[in-house]
Amino acid sequence: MTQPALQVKDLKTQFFTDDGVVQAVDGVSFDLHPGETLGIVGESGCGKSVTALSILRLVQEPGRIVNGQILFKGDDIVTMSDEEVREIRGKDIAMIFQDPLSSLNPVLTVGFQIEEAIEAHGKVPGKMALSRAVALLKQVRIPAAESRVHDYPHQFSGGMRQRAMIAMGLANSPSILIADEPTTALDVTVQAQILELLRDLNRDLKTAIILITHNMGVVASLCTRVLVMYAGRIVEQGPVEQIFKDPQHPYTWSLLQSIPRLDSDRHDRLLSIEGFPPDLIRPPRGCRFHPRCQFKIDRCLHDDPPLLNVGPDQDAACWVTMRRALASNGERRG
Amino acid sequence: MADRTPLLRAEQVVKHFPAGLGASVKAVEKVSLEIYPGETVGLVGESGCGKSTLGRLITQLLPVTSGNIFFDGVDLTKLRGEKLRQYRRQLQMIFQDPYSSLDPRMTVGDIIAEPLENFGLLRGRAKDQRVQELLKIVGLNPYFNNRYPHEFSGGQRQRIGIARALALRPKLIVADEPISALDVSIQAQIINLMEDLQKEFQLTYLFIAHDLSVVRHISDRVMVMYLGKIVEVADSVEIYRNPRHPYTKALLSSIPIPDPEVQSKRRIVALAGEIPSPVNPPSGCRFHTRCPIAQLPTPCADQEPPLEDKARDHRAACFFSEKVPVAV
Amino acid sequence: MFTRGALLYIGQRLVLIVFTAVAVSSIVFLGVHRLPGDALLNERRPDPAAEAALLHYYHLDLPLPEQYVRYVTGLLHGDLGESYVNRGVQITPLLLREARVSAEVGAAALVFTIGLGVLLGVIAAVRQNTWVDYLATTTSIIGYSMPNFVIASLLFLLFGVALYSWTGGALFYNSGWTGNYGTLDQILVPGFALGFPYASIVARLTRASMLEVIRQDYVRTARAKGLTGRVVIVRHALRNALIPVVTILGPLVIGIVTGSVVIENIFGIPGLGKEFAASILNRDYNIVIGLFTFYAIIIALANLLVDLLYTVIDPRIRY
Amino acid sequence: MATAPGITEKYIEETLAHEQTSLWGDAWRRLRRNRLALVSTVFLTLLTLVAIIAQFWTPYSYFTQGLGPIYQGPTAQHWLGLDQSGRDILSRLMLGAQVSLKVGIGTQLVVIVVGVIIGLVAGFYRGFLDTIISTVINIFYGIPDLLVALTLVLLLGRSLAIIIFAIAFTQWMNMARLVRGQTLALREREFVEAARSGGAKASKIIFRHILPNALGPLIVQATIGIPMAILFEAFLSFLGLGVPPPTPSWGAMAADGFHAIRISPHIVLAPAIALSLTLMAFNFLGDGLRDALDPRQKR
Repeated sequence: MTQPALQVKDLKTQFFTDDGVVQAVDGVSFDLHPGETLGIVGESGCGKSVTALSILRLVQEPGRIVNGQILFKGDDIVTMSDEEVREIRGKDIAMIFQDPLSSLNPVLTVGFQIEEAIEAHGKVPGKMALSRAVALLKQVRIPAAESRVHDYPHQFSGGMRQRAMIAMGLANSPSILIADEPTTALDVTVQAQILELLRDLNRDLKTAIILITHNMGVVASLCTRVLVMYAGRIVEQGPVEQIFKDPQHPYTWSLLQSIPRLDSDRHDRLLSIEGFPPDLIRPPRGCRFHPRCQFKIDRCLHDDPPLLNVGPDQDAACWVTMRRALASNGERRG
Repeated sequence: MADRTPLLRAEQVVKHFPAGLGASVKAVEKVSLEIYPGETVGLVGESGCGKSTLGRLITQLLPVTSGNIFFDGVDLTKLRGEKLRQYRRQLQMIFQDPYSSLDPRMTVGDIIAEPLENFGLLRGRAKDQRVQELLKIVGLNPYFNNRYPHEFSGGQRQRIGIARALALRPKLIVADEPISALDVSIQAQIINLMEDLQKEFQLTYLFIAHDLSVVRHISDRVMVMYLGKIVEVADSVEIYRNPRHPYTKALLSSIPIPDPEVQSKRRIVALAGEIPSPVNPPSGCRFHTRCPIAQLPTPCADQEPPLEDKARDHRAACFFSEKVPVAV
Repeated sequence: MFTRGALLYIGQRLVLIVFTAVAVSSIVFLGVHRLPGDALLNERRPDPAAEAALLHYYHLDLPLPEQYVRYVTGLLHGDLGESYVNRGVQITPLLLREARVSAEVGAAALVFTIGLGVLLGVIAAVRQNTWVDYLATTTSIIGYSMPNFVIASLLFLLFGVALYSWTGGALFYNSGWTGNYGTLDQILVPGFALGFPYASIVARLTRASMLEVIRQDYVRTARAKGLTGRVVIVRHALRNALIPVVTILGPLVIGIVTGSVVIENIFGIPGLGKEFAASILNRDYNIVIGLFTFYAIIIALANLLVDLLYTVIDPRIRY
Repeated sequence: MATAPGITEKYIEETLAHEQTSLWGDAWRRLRRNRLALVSTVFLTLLTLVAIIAQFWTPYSYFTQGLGPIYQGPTAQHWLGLDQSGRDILSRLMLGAQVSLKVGIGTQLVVIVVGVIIGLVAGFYRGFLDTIISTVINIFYGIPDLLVALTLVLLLGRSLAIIIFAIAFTQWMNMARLVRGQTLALREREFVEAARSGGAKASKIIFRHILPNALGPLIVQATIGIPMAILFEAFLSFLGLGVPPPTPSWGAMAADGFHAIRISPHIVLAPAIALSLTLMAFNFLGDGLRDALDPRQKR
């Protein structure tokens, strides 16, 4: 096994609001290996975006990282000086965001914003920065890049803006690209284009990608490994094929059962997960999923399940696990 | 299906919005459709294709620019004022945004009771009882009727919106992206609730969404829209197995299936470019600028393909529909 | 610098300004001449013959439509007529001279307004929820709660009494205006009194706008690129934050024009504001009409300038 | 009924249990936490009391001259001293409060009535009417308001009613534009569409859905409009076109004392400070209301 490109250990990020402390990320640990595509999947408010922002220390007030380590090349990003973090941002670890329109500065040209990313990490003559910006736009397949480099973001279409964001992310050939819901604001036909682009970049440039999304389909089409988050915690993780074929956490299982699939003609009733995600100011005791879990046992109400190995390379935080739950269900029926 | 009389029939409906300097957004362009009693029709398309506008034309929340909409044989576009208001009882709408669709200054009970008051249907205790009953029907605690919307979660708010739509016992409900603003784990709750209510109250749905997998799940028939036109209409099984319009085909193949094994084997027909502006839609077939099988310039760029029968209960607007590949 | 479209736009706007000037003076002209009690003879009672002569001199014996046509014709030639009170005084050159005096004070006020306002606003936003922020925010509310004549009084007392011996009379304002161009302290003190309330408004707006912009996605993008904090604030945040500030520049100019009526009277500055108050009290209606026309042109020009400033600051706006 | 989705009711109760509040309740809670706004409310309440008392009683008659040496500074008999005619400044200040409050509140009442009606009509019915109203509003924005007010007072005469009318004439468009904007925004909201879909008539949509939701910004605007009007009246008085003497107005009092500011600053300072404090109190209150009513802007 290679040395991880990034290690996150027991990360806790909290928001100190007037109403109380929101435990947005609560003890998240994972490794990212060089060149891999890791999906972080979960619903809004589960802490996936905050995890991503925490990696580059971009969480804004009133949010704060209160615990944990983020190890990059042996250094802990959490305890670095601001200047050290700044040097990592955009150079070693780049990030792209959900809404490409609001993520680009409306009063500066696209080209200038890419050049800026290059120049932030070393003196580059203006001409060279410009030609590099054009090259990057070509790399993300923007037609007529030489002239469009002088355009403003509002002159680009939604898909092109996201391509420009990706070009900006690639400006300093980072080893890690964090993509926070990169296709959520786009139409499906454009989403397919962007996913294809990310797939090619990962293959050709060996950039490791952390893809944050709520869409199981997007994970299935791009990622090799996946973390499933619920209420600020990782509830399951493992290789994508494994998680989709044999999910062990009831949340993962139910989620997969609850989304209609394009390729199924069955008009069956969808499985629905009752209730709604908990308030992270006052999360439930024990397993945070237990109020909505149909397989819960008494232990789930008091004891917080740790991530335990449940299969090859697969971990789940559940006292029951689907294997046992479905087996005992079968017994009861039989 | 063809032998029954439709509950709602739209004929050559057009909607243009002024866009300044004499230009106009051609949001809906000569659309005709039928909705039969008891069925669920799915209306799917990408952002800006005019599907929400079409939904609002059908419920007469927006006036048509031209065309007719017959409901139970009456042309709604000819009705004004009080007469139109009376017809609103039959046609209700469920909205996309569970936050903006409930008046934040009113209690949930008042919100659900408002349609009843508008038509003077129930008063006093009977009204309160009906409100509580409606809350129960949509799976909410009936004693929450004096709470305010902001105290509820997105899924619960959407249930409140559904209860309001049910209050007048409508025949047709137009649901405009009712689940796209909800969390993934909540969406199935609302889909199931809508399906249950349909059985219970013999409702007819026009279900508008951008997610074809959801639309296919809930609908009997699916209509696909592109740039203000309906490009294909078919049974929901048929449209997946045998799409007859290249846009439908591309849409189907763009949707990632949550199964890595299946997904890795699919061949994605990636469409080039993005949806053109509805202010200046392309000539001829509006899809020709992105179409992988278009024959240019003739006929695709200079003639508009009619929406015509390609198989039984299957219409598509394409000159070369036999060339659309079959398997996904 | 300007495209053809922009030049065309400027041309159209200039034509529009001429129309505005005619419209404004017409409204005031008709308003004044429909008054009960003749404008000219309100307070004096000369003998009938002299009265008739006077009326004839000012063409007030003609029917109103004819008077109006004469007036507009004069206006289009840049002639605003003659003062009713001081016979023989031509209004156009008088106002042009006074406008230059007012412009000096107004420019000083505008510098205070924008410079001080933006500076305070940015500092407050960047140091949000610290004592710096509270001080700046409270100062600005106090600032625009103080009428400019109160500020002027305090400045008088400060430089004229409290600090007089210490400053050796510097910045102490001796009523009146010497020479054609005022000295620096003749401009600075009234400029500050005139500009400070509006500086407070600009500061508050800048602060709110900065706070909003700092939370925007593109500022997060800029930080994620590894730009330094200063570049993020100046290049990405401030420029966008100034867009709403530009919006209120038009009303600010109006405010300064209005405020100058009070300030010029207090400090005895021979500008348009002082003339306005005097002609109103003397019922010198011809000058009042002329002043309104003047103000309308100044404000319209300021608004044109603001609109052009927009295109410089925000590429999404094009004419 | 097919299985009504079986959310355990206990769970719903749990997440909804903490207090039941309306948006107004929340706003009141936020306002109470704002100390400056609270202090301002207390100050304004006292000021109102003073203005009411002044109607029936003042320490001295406000117009009697020669109560002592002119320009006399504060003494035990005359707490704020005497003015250039030997009148008691405190008594005049108390009556001046009445003028200021009458002008401030009176103007805003006119502005609210006119502005709300015009704004609602323009925003709700749009079309041709809106074009005309918007054009008129824009023209009014382009003219120097104080000068118009001055001219109106000059032309129509100096009385409290005319001053209120003149100031309202230059301020109504602020309110009209706000209400128009709110109405335009609100009528596109889905809950208004839902109300129409539910068969609500136009009057019901306007008075039950649009107006209540626009009320917050409307109140803030009115609160901010009051000090603007008071300031205007002070300007008019300062230039000698305010309420006619001997009725005292703070602006006129400051103007009268101005020529002697170096020998007896109290004549200017007393009304100047009273005016500034009052304006400040209204502005702090307006600010607090804005933060309380618009939690989106809460920082």
